[in-house]
Amino acid sequence: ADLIVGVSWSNFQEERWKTDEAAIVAALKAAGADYISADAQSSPSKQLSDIESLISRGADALIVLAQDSASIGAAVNQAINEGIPVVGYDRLIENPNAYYITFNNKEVGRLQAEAVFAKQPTGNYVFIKGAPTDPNADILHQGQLEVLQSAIDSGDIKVVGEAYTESWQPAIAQRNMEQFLTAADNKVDAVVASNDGTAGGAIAALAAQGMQGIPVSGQDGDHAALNRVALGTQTVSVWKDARELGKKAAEIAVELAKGTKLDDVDGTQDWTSPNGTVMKSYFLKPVAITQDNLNVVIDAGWVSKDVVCKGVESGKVAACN
Amino acid sequence: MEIDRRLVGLAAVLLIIWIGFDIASGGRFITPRNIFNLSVQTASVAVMACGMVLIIVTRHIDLSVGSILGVLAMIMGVIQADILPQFLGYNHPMTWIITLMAGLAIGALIGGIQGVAVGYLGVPAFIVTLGGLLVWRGAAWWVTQGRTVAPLDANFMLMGGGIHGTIGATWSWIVAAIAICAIIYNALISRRRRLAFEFPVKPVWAEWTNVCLMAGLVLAGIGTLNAYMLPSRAAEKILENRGIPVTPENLEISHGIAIPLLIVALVAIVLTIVAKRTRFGRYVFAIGGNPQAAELAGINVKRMTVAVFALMGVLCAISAAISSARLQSAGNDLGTLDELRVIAAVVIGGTSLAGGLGTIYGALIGALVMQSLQSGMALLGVDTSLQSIVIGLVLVLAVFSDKYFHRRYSDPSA
Amino acid sequence: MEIDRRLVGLAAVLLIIWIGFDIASGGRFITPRNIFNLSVQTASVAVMACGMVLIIVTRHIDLSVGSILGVLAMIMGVIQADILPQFLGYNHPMTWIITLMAGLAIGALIGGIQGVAVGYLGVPAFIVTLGGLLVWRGAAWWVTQGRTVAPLDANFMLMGGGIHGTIGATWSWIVAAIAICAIIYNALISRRRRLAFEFPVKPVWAEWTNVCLMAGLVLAGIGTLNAYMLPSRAAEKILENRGIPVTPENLEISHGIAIPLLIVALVAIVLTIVAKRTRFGRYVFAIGGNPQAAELAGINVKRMTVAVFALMGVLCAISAAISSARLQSAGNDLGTLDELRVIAAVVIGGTSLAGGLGTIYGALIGALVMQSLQSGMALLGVDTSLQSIVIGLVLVLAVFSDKYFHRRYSDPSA
Amino acid sequence: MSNSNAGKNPLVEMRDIHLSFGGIKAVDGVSIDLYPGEVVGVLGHNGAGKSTLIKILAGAYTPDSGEIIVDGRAAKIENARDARDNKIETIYQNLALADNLDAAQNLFLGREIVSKTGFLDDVAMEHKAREVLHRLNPNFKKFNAPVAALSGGQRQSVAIARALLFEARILIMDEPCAALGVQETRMVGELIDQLKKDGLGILLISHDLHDVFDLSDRLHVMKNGQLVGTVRTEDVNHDDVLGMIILGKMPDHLIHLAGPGATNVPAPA
Amino acid sequence: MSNSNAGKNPLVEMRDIHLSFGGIKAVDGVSIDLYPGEVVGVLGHNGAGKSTLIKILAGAYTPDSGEIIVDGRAAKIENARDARDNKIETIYQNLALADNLDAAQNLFLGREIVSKTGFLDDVAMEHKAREVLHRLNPNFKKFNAPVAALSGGQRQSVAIARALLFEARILIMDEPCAALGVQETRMVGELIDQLKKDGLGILLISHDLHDVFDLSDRLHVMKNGQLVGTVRTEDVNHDDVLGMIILGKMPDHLIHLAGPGATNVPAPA
Ligand SMILES: Nc1ncnc2c1ncn2[C@@H]1O[C@H](COP(=O)(O)OP(=O)(O)OP(=O)(O)O)[C@@H](O)[C@H]1O
Ligand SMILES: Nc1ncnc2c1ncn2[C@@H]1O[C@H](COP(=O)(O)OP(=O)(O)OP(=O)(O)O)[C@@H](O)[C@H]1O
Ligand SMILES: O[C@@H]1[C@@H](O)[C@H](O)OC[C@H]1O
Ligand SMILES: [Mg+2]
Ligand SMILES: [Mg+2]
Repeated sequence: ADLIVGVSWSNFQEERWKTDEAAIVAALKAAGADYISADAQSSPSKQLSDIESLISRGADALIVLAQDSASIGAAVNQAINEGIPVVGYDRLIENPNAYYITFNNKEVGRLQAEAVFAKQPTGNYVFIKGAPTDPNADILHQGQLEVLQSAIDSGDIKVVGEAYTESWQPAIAQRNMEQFLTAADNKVDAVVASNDGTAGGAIAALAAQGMQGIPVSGQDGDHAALNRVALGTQTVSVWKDARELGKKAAEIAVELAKGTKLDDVDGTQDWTSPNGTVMKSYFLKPVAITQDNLNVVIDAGWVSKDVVCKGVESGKVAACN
Repeated sequence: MEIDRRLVGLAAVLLIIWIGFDIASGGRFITPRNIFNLSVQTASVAVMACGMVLIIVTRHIDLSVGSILGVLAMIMGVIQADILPQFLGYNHPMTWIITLMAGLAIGALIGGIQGVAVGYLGVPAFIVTLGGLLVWRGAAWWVTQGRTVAPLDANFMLMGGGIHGTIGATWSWIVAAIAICAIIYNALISRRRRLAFEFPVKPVWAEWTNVCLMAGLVLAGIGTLNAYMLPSRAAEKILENRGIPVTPENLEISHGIAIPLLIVALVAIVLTIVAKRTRFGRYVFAIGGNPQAAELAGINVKRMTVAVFALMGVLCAISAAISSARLQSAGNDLGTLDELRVIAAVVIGGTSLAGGLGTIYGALIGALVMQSLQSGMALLGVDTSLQSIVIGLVLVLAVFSDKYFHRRYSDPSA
Repeated sequence: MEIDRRLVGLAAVLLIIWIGFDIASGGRFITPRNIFNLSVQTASVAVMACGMVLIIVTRHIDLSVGSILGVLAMIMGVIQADILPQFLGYNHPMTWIITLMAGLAIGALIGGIQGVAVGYLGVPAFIVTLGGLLVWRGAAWWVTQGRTVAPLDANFMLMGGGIHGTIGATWSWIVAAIAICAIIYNALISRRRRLAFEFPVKPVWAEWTNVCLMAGLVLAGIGTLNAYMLPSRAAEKILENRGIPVTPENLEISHGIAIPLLIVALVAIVLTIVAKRTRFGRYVFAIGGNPQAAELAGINVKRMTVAVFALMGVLCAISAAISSARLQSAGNDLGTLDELRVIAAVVIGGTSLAGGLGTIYGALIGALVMQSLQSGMALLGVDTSLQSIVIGLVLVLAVFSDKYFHRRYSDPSA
Repeated sequence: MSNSNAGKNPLVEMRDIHLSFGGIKAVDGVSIDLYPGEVVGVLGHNGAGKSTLIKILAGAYTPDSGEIIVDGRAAKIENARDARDNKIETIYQNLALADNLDAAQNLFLGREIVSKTGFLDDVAMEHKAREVLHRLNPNFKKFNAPVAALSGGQRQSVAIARALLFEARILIMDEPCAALGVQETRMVGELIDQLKKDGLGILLISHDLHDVFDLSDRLHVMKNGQLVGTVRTEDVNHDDVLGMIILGKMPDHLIHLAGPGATNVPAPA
Repeated sequence: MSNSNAGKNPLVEMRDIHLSFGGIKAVDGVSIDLYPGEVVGVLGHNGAGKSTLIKILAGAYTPDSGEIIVDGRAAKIENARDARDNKIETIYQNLALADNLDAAQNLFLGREIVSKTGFLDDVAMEHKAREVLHRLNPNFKKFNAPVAALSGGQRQSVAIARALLFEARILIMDEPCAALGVQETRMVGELIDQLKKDGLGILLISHDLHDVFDLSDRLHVMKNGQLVGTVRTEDVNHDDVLGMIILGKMPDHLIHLAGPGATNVPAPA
């Protein structure tokens, strides 16, 4: 192929990134471009070296899932110096020369909170937040609070626990949840967990108290989580169709590599970052998956029905019939 | 089993931590519920710590336990969730046994390979297991290409100690009774042996105090666990399933001993006996004291090294079962950083990194100290980064105080 | 400086890796560009590895270097980006000096504190620095509550070896000339000393071969770096700034030696001299050989321990400067897992974890081996989990082969 | 060569043993033998290769070349276990003890007494240890302390007791009395006499000519890794032996006896 | 008490020294002294407390109580550096050497020769080391190997050379010849005589009565951590000393000389 697109991943710890990758690979193949990639294993320094090597390998455009949006600058500068266009993928890169494509993470937080709030508009809430080192963790939490803040202020909702989860590790989420339950004497009515992994940990802690079934949120559409949604132990998994994101990102990268200006990409809108940088951006809409619309993920071919419906009593969930 | 000064010091540290958290949390720490939680939270690290004692006593170290746990959890996850159901269907009573056996065997194999590299190839354990840390974590990812495996087999999950993973009040009391009998029997037998050879023995009252103290501890511990009742929602479900009428009285169902705690106790007792009463254990300590001398005394140091690492692998498999069962799923990052927790527990428990010195029960208390700190701070809602600062400091302090108080009784020049 | 068998073996390993990757990547590995990148990528770990050699030679270990790097990078980040600009404005020429000095001082302090805990309180280094690993990582977060600091001071960032952070062709050749003079001078002087005492010396031709070999290596290395040209856009900008007309010819601007590489060279040379030619170094090795004997010989082992750890802290500060400058920002997770990389580099480089044995240049090559593997596999696009498997295996193999080939010349019973 | 061993078969023979450490020939073509019921002294200057030689017999080192013959049959001794299987027991010059174990545990290391159930019988072992050590060193009382806490001589007593405890047929003692007190040394001497009567063969390395003359039947003398010669104790006096050790040559009246591999002597006629 | 030291001031006095290891009294109220130009033997059974006593003087152990007086002034000796400042030099029973360093590096450890520029002058050190070691052990040639590769006696030679190299006034030797060969032992004896003439005070621990009688002017005898008594060598014979070591009592004709802290004797009239 005459075009090579390099993708720098921050890590593959969450299940979703493999899907993102597959989508990018497929879209590039369709466009006749080659895919090369590197995985930074959660290290900003390694990500810099990775991008250097992607450039060495002759990448004509880069797609970057930044581990740390503030630390990615050096690498992006190098690429821009070499005349290689950069697409910021899923997480923000503060550089007006880079393109930004993402699901609105605040929106994700909002959807999580809304689904939980709809089921449990009052009572004691616990927040299981993401990794303290991931900027998305705070953005998600902001979105959640946008929905819940008024209820908190009015006293309808009481926050009885709130903790970051180091490296998004489910086992840590579980321990934190157990301690919140202990501290609150099980008087917890809803859990806003920031992704599906941590939701899994929280639900295991709830199950140990026979409390599985109270509202719990998540995101990513992890297979295990969708199964939990079907089983009723998790309320919502906000689904960011990684395939859409990956496909779109790959297409944009190819376009840019061919010399298209950032402004000329279809669907581009100007977006101002919290720090005031004006970015050329493209946003996709996340979807909240609950028991009622599980068919969306199944129909989309995201996951097979028997995975989602493993262990679900027949007749209980529409999508499983 | 004699109660030594060091143990008492360690127990004192633990008590201080507990009381401190209890006061700070307004009485929420020393409750049946939290003690029960602690016992379950500590289990996985505690099991591995027992094996790590032997590793460190032989002057080695194992940095790979967390990764081995990860890869074994993934393998067992796939076996029980993806492979066996094809033949046996879901939640077949044999599933958990086959899964666990496979895990134990693979664990022994992985540990054994590392042991060969250390013992026969002569590569320092630090390096072999640092390599292992990378290799097995990478391998864990490969098992499912990073996908988290769930749900697990229902019986397997009992090892995680959820609502169903406890043995209830009656059985707990039976366990207590057995333990107390063993304590008394043990004291009698060893006294009789010493008398037979006309060696000095402790006065009878001292023996009895000892026995009573230990029996008391057992009773208090199990009593506490039995005082922790199932949450009413769960109790209701159980009663419904069993077809028992739901009355307020019937609803009072005790948790009792959690299965993971039972596993820890079993592992610890077996390993203590191995360490103190068998040739294998004696050789482990001899190797730690002077590997050349051990070799010259005819001990096959290389083979012993393989055996100790293989044993560590087996214990990692047990821990992998406990922690994936507890999480009700197997993710490829399970066990991350556990090597540090395990080593810290062992060293806090008085095992010397220079080799030749260490006890299993010390490691158990060490594990409990670490977990109490973590759980306690989570209970108080302390910031994570502050948590790690506190844990780091306590680790150093605990080892320092152990060293300091112990020093008075040993060689001043050492 | 004599070239030993071990070094040759190690260099052979490196060469094999390089050639292997070069073939596999279709000639992309051994290119001026990639060699330049490697030199910069290795720098931060290499600087710390130099200090870790001394730590391990004294029979200690430092698991906290990654965390110390993290906290120092944050502190230096805040000093240069948040504090100093208030007084000096942005990019003031003093900013980087003050920042670096502060970093070095705080690094020495942190290291010194750990040294006191090890030397005076007698807590094993493994524990102290395991505690440090937690404490300083936690502390790194507290500096800005987790916020990544950027942008950094423009001069400070030169230490990271970006486009501007190199010394260009002319200066690089000057450095080469100085190095070659030093090599010749060194050979002459040590020969003269030995002749003065009528000790045996090598034949003249052997000395010259040695000198020529080393000089050749220097020339080849620096020639390669000079062959790497700035990307045209960057060169254009530079020419514009300097007011030089942009012609294809003028656009050919060499990178030359990157500043981080220069820093590594300086650190390595100074530490090699310290290790081999000063009392301090001699004592470090004596302590590693037999701490009791060293103490009885009148060496203040405790104070030496503090000094060695403080030195390690200083080197962490230098590494922190290099790696944050390279990233053009300071994040609180900078340096995560670097302790493992550093220790692996040192051990691959032939330093014995049992203490008393090790070389600085070995550690440098070790660091280069590790980084070459990582960069090479990234270049080939190998899956990360496979990458970590490969690195783990190579680590074990490298140490094994070093041990195996070296064994033939030492005590068979050891 | 007429001696009291005539007709008996040697317990052990080492033939033309070579071992170098990276270029330095520590043992260079040495052949020695040992008969049942005799004590043979091994003498030589510091660094002559005595310890290296006997470590080969003990299985601690593997020779570069040479043969070991036990009871007339070629024996493969590659580690301490092989030596033990050949009933060879060694007291090492640097006292190979596990510092963290106590005297009884060291005494029985590798050969523990176990009860019927297969568990260690520590009480029985301590009992037996007290018995043996008392015969060597009546002052010895520290049975429950790790041997790291013992004095130099006490450690040596433990090492000797360890070797005595088992039914060896060949006993190697590398400077067993170096750290022992006057009385303790005397007791070890008595023990050696006793063992000899029991039919053991004993190789005794020592620098104390008084002791060696008192205890040994024959002497192997080494210099710079080679065997100077083998003599019967009754045939020589202190000065003869000093000459062998220092000058490396056989006394004139015995020059015809120089053993195989002997140096500095004309080939026997 | 009439002796040749009359009128001179003692170089060093240890007064009523006590040290226990977790309950066991290793040194129990011992007082000894040492005059310039004399060799004093320290004798006693294994575990009597000899090494512990002299380690206190060497700064390796800190006593529980007692005084050390050097040149008439109370000295604070808390570590090896303090001992060195008091010009006390020690050869330890377990030969404190850094195994990874070579002979010259060990010899000069803690007192390296540096050039004007402040860097180590290894060539000069090796030169000097060859000189000194040659006087002790003419066979010694392994100058460029780590001392781990030396034989027991070679190591001991290095340890002795190390102590000789510096201008000590008080030399402590804990069984210096235990591992040495006949010739090497003789050379050390000659050296001791030489040092004595140079005015050094030497404390010599040894189990070899022959050597001790040859070399020492006076003897301190210890038993079970206590001092049995101090005698002039010329006043006693081997049997007297054996009696002191084994039975712990002064020879009858000298009972009035029993030193302070002496045991098993009636208080002097
Ligand atoms: N580090 C130690 N810890 C505990 N006890 C010790 C220690 N060192 C020596 N002892 C004990 O102190 C007593 C005196 O020991 P010391 O080494 O001084 O004897 P010694 O007279 O030098 O004997 P030897 O002739 O065997 O060298 C002995 O009972 C010994 O067991
Ligand atoms: N592990 C080793 N590595 C290298 N050289 C060694 C080693 N052990 C001994 N040597 C050398 O081999 C030679 C013989 O040593 P050996 O220990 O056998 O002497 P020895 O006769 O026992 O002396 P001693 O009377 O001092 O104990 C010496 O030159 C010694 O330096
Ligand atoms: O999808 C999530 C991503 O947005 C976040 O940054 O990291 C964790 C993932 O679960
Ligand atoms: Mg020897
Ligand atoms: Mg002694």
